[in-house]
Amino acid sequence: MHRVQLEPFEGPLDLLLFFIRRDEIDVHDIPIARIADEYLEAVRVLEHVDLDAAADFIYTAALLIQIKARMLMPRPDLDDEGEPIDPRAELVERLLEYVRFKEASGVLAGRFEARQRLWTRGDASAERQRLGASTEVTYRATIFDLVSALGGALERAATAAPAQHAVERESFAIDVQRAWVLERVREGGGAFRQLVARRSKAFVIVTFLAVLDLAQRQAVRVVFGVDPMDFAVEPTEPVAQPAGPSLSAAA
Amino acid sequence: MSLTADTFDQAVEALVFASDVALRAEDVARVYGEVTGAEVTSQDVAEAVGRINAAYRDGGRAFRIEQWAGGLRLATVEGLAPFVRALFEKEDERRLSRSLLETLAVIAYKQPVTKPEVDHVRGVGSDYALRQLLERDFVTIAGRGEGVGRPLLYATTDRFLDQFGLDDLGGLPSPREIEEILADPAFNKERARLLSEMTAPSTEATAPPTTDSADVDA
Amino acid sequence: MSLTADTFDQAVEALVFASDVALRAEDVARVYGEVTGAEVTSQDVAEAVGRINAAYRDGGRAFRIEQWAGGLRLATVEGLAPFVRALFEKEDERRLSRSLLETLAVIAYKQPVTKPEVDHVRGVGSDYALRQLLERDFVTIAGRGEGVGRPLLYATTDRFLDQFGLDDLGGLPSPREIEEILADPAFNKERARLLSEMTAPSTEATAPPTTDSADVDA
Repeated sequence: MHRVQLEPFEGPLDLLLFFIRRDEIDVHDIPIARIADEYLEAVRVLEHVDLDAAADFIYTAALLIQIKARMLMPRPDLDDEGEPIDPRAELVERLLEYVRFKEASGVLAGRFEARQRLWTRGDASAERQRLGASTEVTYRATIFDLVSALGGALERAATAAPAQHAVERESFAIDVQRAWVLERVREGGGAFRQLVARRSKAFVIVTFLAVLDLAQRQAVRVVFGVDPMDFAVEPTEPVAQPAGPSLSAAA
Repeated sequence: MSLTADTFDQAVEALVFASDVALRAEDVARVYGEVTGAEVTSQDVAEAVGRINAAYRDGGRAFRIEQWAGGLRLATVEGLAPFVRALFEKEDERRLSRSLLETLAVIAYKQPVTKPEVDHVRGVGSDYALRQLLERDFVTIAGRGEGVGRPLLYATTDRFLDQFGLDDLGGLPSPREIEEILADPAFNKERARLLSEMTAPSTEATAPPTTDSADVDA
Repeated sequence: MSLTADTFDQAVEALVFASDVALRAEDVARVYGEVTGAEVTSQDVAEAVGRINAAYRDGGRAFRIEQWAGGLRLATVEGLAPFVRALFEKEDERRLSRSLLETLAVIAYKQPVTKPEVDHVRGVGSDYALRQLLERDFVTIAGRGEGVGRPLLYATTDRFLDQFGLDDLGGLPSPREIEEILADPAFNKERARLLSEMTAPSTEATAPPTTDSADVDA
């Protein structure tokens, strides 16, 4: 998702609004023919910048051209009361609604800015620690949290356990990989990516879980460096010593 | 510590101080009651907050107890922002892109609202913005609508209120009249510049680089 | 705001107040220097802290700036601990860890479901999470399944619906909506398959051999 380059305009309505304001046009009497041409030209420019994002604008361009055509028709459509329908009416209504929310977003932005100049307690959670309350990393749970958690679980399951590779998966058990990691760490450890280079996805996942497990038991040290996508696995000081009894077999 | 009126104020202060979310006056009263056995009301808490804030003001303290998202929260006073900002440097969290703000505005004023409704008002798909707002906990799923397929409804969160310094949704500013907005000459000069640069780079004089902030004050 | 001695004290107070970590006096002095251009030392900071703490004591404030191993940090005075502790005990109930949420999500969508099935979807053992969910009354035992050994079946409770603001289980986002909410380009076929497998009527427990039941991300 890279909606960066089209940024001067939040969308097709925003672009349309821009023309209207720039030319100080009465929004209730938009010179559709002229605006449609100009709009189309702007969309062509946008297409060069970002074709994907331009798609949103093309729909409105088409709408403008359609309204332009209808305005050229000799006999206008009539409404229920026999009054001629202004082909622009619906668009104008949408535009005005959009203006309201655009304005509101500006006001909200101001409030947000003002609020961001105030800072709340930074280490409030330290009180929790100091008083021996729960230190578990916790989340306030909403349905979104629930769905995100599910997404995470599925991602792990999908990459770790594709059904057709059942045999391969079995060969990478966490306890086996723990031993493998400890072996590598005794040799000096290194960047995780390096350690698992050219290995299968299943191997990488299970090894990663093994590293997490070992780090939790403080049998290895995980060090984050400059590369946010990687970390180093190193011996704990002084010498890697298996922490739990369950690890003695691996040592 | 003996239970004097002072102790009540201190307890209120300690609770608001220790909490990392806005704390409702009822909760303060309840916790105080549980610990001491004394009966106190939200009103008592509100009065204590008044006394504490007065003491902060008189003593030149760096913070006040604010009332946000229906709860009490300690926050620094405005003038000290430059110092705190310099300490943290990371500004990213404290910025919202225009598309996030626009999407948030539609949800805030129209809630509960479905995604198609938001898309319709904005004229563009809001998936990305919506996802960001959910992730930043400004917006949450609030149930399902009545229509075909019972679409999910979105609404703002307490964190939204907190981060926008609002006590409740009634505090949302009412937008100006349409005509007034349209006539405002301050509207987006910056974007006029950007468009002319895009379409005819050579003709227009180059304005100094500006940020989104022009839009923000509009 | 003019730069008086008061401002310095206020800046020190604001920085210690807003910091996420215990703040070293050198850092406070550096930040203050960066913002104002004034030269201040750790000693100046220490003196400001002394003045602030004296004002706290005289004003009967609920907290002090403490100098601990890591640096300066605001903390409530000892006598008020019972209030703060009582508050935290209440708060914890409203919170769920990631592993609990994951387990809860799988049960919510796949119910009634056996533990091996939950483990299979999550890729890790769920004993601990399941126990916690039972304890918190988000999940209950709904009978026994058909397969070998007639494993226990788990399902969500009314309290779960209540806590997540759902009228009934039909309110849960559908697989298509999840995809929309997560708006995740990495939401690949494999995950879609798992989802549809999950939301299809639950069949036989098809647990793969799991070799390690450590709840890795607990």
